[in-house]
Amino acid sequence: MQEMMKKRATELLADGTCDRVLGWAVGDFVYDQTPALFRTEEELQKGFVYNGFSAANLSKYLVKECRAGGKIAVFLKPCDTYSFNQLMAEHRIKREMIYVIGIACDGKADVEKLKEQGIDGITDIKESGDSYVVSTIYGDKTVKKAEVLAERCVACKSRKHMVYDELIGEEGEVIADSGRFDMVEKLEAMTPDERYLFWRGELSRCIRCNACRNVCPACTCEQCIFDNPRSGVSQKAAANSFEENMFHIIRAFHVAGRCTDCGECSRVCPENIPLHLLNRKFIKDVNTFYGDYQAGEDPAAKPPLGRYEKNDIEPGEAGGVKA
Amino acid sequence: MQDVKEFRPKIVAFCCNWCSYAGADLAGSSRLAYPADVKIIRVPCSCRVNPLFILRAFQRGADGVIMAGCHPGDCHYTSGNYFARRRMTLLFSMLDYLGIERERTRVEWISAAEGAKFSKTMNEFAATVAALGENKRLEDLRCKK
Amino acid sequence: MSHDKKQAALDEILRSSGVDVRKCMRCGKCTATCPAFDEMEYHPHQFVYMVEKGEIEKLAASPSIFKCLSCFACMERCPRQVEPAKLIEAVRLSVIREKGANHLKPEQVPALLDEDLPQQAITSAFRKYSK
Amino acid sequence: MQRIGVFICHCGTNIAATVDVKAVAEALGREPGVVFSTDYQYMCSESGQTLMRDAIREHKLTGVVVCSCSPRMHETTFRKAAEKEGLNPYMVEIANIREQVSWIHKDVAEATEKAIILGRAAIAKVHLNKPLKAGESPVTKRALVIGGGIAGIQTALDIAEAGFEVDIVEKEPTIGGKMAQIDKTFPTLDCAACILTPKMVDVAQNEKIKIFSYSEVESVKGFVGNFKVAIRKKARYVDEEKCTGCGICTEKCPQKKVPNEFNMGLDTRRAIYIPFAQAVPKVATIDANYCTMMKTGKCGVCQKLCGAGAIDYKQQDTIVEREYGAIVAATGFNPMKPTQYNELGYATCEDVVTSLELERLMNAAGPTAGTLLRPSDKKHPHTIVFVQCVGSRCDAENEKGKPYCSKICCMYTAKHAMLIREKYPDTEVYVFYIDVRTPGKNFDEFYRRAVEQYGVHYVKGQVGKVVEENGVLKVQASDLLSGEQLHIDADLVVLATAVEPDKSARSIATMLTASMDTNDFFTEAHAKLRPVESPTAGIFLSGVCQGPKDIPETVSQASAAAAKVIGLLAKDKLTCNPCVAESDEMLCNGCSSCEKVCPYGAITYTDKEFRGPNRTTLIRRVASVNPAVCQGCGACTVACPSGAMDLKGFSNRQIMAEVDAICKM
Amino acid sequence: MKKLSSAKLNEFFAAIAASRALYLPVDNSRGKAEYKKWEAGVEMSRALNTVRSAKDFFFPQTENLMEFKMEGKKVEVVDTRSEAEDFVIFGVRACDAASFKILDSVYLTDPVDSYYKTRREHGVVVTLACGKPAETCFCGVFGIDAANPEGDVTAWETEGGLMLRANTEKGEALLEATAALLEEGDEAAVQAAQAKTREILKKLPLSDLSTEGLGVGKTAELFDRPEWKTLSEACLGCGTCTFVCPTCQCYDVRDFDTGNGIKRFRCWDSCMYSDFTLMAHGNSRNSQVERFRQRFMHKLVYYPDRSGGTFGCVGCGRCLSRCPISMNIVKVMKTMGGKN
Repeated sequence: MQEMMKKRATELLADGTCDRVLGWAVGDFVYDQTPALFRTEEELQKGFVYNGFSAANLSKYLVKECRAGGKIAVFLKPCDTYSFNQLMAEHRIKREMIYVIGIACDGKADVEKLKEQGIDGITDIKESGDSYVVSTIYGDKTVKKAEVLAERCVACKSRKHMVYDELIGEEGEVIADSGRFDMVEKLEAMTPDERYLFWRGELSRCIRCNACRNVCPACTCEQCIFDNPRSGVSQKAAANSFEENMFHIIRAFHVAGRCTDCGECSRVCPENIPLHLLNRKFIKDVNTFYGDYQAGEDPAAKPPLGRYEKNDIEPGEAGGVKA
Repeated sequence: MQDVKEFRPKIVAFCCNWCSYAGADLAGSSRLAYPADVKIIRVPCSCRVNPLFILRAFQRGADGVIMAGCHPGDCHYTSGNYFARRRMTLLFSMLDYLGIERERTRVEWISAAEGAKFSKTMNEFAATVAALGENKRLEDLRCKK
Repeated sequence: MSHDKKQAALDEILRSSGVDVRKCMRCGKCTATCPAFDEMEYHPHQFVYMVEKGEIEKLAASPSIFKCLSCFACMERCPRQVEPAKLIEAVRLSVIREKGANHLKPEQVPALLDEDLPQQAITSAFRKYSK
Repeated sequence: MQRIGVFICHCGTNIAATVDVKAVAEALGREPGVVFSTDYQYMCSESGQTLMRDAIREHKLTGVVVCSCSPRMHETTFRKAAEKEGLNPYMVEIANIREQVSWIHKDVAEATEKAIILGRAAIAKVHLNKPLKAGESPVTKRALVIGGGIAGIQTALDIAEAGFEVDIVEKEPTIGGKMAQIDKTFPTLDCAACILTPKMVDVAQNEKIKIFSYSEVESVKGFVGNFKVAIRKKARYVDEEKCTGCGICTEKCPQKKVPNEFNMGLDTRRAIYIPFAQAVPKVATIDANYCTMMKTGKCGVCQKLCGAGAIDYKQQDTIVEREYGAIVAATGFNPMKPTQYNELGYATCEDVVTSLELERLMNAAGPTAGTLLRPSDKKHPHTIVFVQCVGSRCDAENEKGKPYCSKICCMYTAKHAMLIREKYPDTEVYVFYIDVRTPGKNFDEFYRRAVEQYGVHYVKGQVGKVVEENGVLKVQASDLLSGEQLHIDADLVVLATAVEPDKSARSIATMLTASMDTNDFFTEAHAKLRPVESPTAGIFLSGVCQGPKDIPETVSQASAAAAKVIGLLAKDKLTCNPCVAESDEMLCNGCSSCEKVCPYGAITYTDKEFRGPNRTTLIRRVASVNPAVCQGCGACTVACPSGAMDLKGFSNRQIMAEVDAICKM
Repeated sequence: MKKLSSAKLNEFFAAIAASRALYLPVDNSRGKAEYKKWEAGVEMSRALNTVRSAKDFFFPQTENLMEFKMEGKKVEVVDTRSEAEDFVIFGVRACDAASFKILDSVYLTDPVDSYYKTRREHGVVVTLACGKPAETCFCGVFGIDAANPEGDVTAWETEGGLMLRANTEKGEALLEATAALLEEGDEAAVQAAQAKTREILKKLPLSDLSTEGLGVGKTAELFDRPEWKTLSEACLGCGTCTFVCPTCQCYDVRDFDTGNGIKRFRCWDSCMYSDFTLMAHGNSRNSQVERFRQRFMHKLVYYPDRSGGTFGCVGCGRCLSRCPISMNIVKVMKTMGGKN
């Protein structure tokens, strides 16, 4: 796969389809890959990597890249193509400047899950069938890929690309029974007090580093209201529980109907707060109240908060656990 | 026996200018009382109510927030309350999801002719919020004296 | 019949038919269109009105319910989606579900057949008798 | 820091009896920024206003808070008073301590405390108020009327009468619309043509009115006072300027077999035609679908015959761009074609006709020259059955019909029945009805005459089945009052079919960003108080496009719409509500969220160049709000995630300041 | 050298907690270690290190500085400082312990930060030598010995139990106070443990990381290097690296309007933020390249310039594992330093 991608990237650079390729660059321990632009074949040969740890959703970088001009080729996993479409729908990127190479994905590994298995001192990771062989300073270990699959990939909603100019690997299907709302349902089934304690436990760890916001492909505001002193609600630190709640409620609300459920927020949270559960709640609510809708599926679709039905559910009827 | 001070909730009511604020005026001119704990903020339309305002009210010490607008279909701006309805549906659902008492928030459609409904709604809501007690789950201690 | 029983019978008919009798605007198109009009004591629009008034007992006692051919013309043509045929079917079922309350026994049917009887009527006749 | 003056009104005892006004004045006087605070018996009185104006002058006030009755009562009064003293009117805020305090609370301490809090909230808001100036936009002093039926004609004439230019765009070759097809009008039974055609001539002769016949609206841009409309003039292959309307071509054209739409297809016309004798403009039109010359290139009879040399087979559609200050939708209606009702036999029996077809069969200019003959064998019908409510008043779930009452059918059926009985007394006429609805001046009297004087048989019930047997229409129907099923042998069956908005209305509404209901009738700005205006500023409604109505109602509404248009065009400039949305381009993402919730289409996007970091420039898509179109609802402000969109006069900061003041511990 | 048998660990904690607050790493609901106040039943985490560093104890993320109370037009200034309480932090690793010296050099030199100083004076730091360092560890590069951490008391985990050595007066007082639970310890056990750790340290993938080409006097050489652009290209501009970093020390002072007055507080700031050191004229670092460069130049050049060569990084590796896009100081050092 990696080699095929490298080859195509090299060709696209050579035939002038693009002047740079957005992909992932090797790090020190296989899992620590950095999104990077490759401008020459040499750079590709030296640094390009794609494997089970190439997790970052590259679509958001296109906002910046479109402003830089030229033509960009980008590798997008199925879930990333939803984000791409959403950015298109919101006029944040220019389709004609971008060459999308869809790449098949069977889920990414979460290095934290590796570590939870007691694996430390990692020096190398190799794929071997359905397993990873992990070299550590304490010896080699083999783990099943399925055991270290990132949470977001366990509940993957789609292996089908919503958009691409060309595809590498086999196209998958939209997964209707992904089970991605299971945890939301579990929370809904709790009593309000239990839910309150759950979320306090999670959100109280927030250090307001903004990683969730800054990685989010839906959060592309020129300036976030929380950074804008003139908004009257700017915050630099979650000074107390209210501000923790405020930031995350408003962020979820601002991406409601726009979140593509790519899971980056939870992936990058240094405190491992399951932030995607907030966004998924809204996705689930929208599905329940206003009919199935997944942002990024169809860039021409009208977003749920930008339309209405005369007989929409009333807030009083919907506020509870069950409609 | 010690005299325990009765809990009086703070309630913010966002009322649209065309229907509900007029409904409140009618309640007033009809002398239909509701608790003084309810304080009204006039907005042009229910669709002007930003979730930020609602959270802000809780932060600053409100114990309940109610939004009142024209009945669906009667919006002065034709569609504002429809959008407001979706927004509040989602916001309230999220508050509930975070374990914040859902009874602290409410939306009611009150026309300019429904002074009685305005008064009844505010009486009911004030009673509900009073029964819930002080807002603790969305409080900001810095704003308390 | 006591008030409660009357109400229960009505509720049962409304539930099993799924018909909203209040939608009727009394245009009479169902009756105008009914091919079995001449055979009937009560006619489709009266069915609707009687059910609305809760006169299930009176309806159930009428032979009219077995005169309906179940041709569904009234349902097809009703501008208000009231579907009188469903009401008739519901009342009929409520009658024949009573043990031994069949209007006819299956063996009596052949004797009643005649050449002019439309095929549809024969088929629907069998729908009216319990298994 | 503002210099704020606070004025507490006693409202006689209305406020002062329950609120300790002195205590309120004193407490609010201590608030930051308040430099003057007083109470007065009647603030709205001349002397109360003088008190306020004196204080503004003496204390150099920059903001005013009046604690009094509802702002809906006297906000304008106090703002005007402040303006007279040179203070921007939008620097005045009202705290409603009458309707919201004194009138609903009994306890003085409690009421006083609440009054103070509401006063504080108003002060907090005034601190953030900015002087607002109503914007102005010029008004193009010309109106467009879409549709040339009686509604459009009346609207155009009234506007022209007031001295403004009007254009009428009519998609057919002539104006006149449905009324031109009607024989007589109820309840007076005067001839429709006799009252309509003079108006059509007026239109043609009026120098202020320009008719674009055989034309359609292609696109609409702009906003109230400043619309830019592209009109497509369809090629009629006849030069309008040259054609004299002599009609020789329409008599000599060899293609005779074209269904005549003016006569509802009951007879035929030529491929080149003038719809009817009194057509305006009286200009021939070639129907390219039937013209032999156009289809085969061989013929050219009309060209040879035309003395004026008006025939031009090569004519193309042309687009005309025109500017308007106001647009009136008068797109009208069509009677529904009842082909979906198999049981009524319209599709299968020639002698089952719609009411409008009957109009043509009774019209002197119609296919039978005014003698009522049934279509199949051209014989006099002796038994006629009328069926009411065909396709009207259906359940919302019913796919065949419309949920509304078409309103005019009861009356025109009574008219038909009466006219037939008058002219052909040997005819039996049955009318099957569900209800007879006659609310209108002299309407019920008219209907009663049909029954009492003319002996029309009104039967409460519906027709279930119409079958043709040997030239006889076998009608099976219910008579609900007698409980009988009737079997009538009829010669003619007339269906009073539902009216439905013209098919073109939907696309026109989209172009106008005017809203429509589920039945494709235009929505009015307010069902009671603004019935002839669309919620979209500058768009007005005339006639059946807004809902079913008869001729007198249509004409009234047409004149009302004209009055609204005249009111708009009479202004040189439009003052806009200054409390409109405003986009901060530095914060705008150009994501279009705001545009999607704007009911007025007031938001547009442009690519603009901005300074980027380190001397770079970048082009960003940003929203801008047209203040002339924005009505200030604020929907966009909440849709905007970046907070770029804010509402003047009700800004995020202002509302939050009020929240803060109210909730303050 | 004192020894605490494993069995008595909880008694030891209880003894400390009896007189003051004791904080130690505890696993949270996600299985990650964070400092929590000890109370009966709380188990110490086995994790190598906490997600957030121990700097929070002396330099918390938010801290009230003063208050302005307003009543009508009257304003009153209130000093909100209260006497800090004594506390002990247990289980601090060598890297974090080294970070305190860096923070001290900023906050305890003139002008002394009284808020920081008070907390520092009231805290006792018990460090714990590392037994199983991770691949992201590189403290050794900066001369920090994970097998022999600094602190008021140093502890080693050995088979027999915990070996404890007081390094300061505060440390001695702590061991004094808990003397009843302690016995004399054996240097040899400590040395064995240290040897084992050092053996692992040598094998770590980043053990050969070098500071060559970095440090004192390199500003001119490094400032305009083109690699800054490529290195920072993927940076999201979030504050994760700064907030988990034990040596990042920047803060912003903000006012919070409570409705009745103003609470003036300070909170961590991040040089990665676009509004960092925002001034009236705008921002001094307009693009992410400049902000990114600032962070690493500060750690690797500017700070050493001002502190006699000490680097502003302690090699804890938190930014390596936490950066959303896996860009970090090691990648910067490898690109900018070394052979270049």
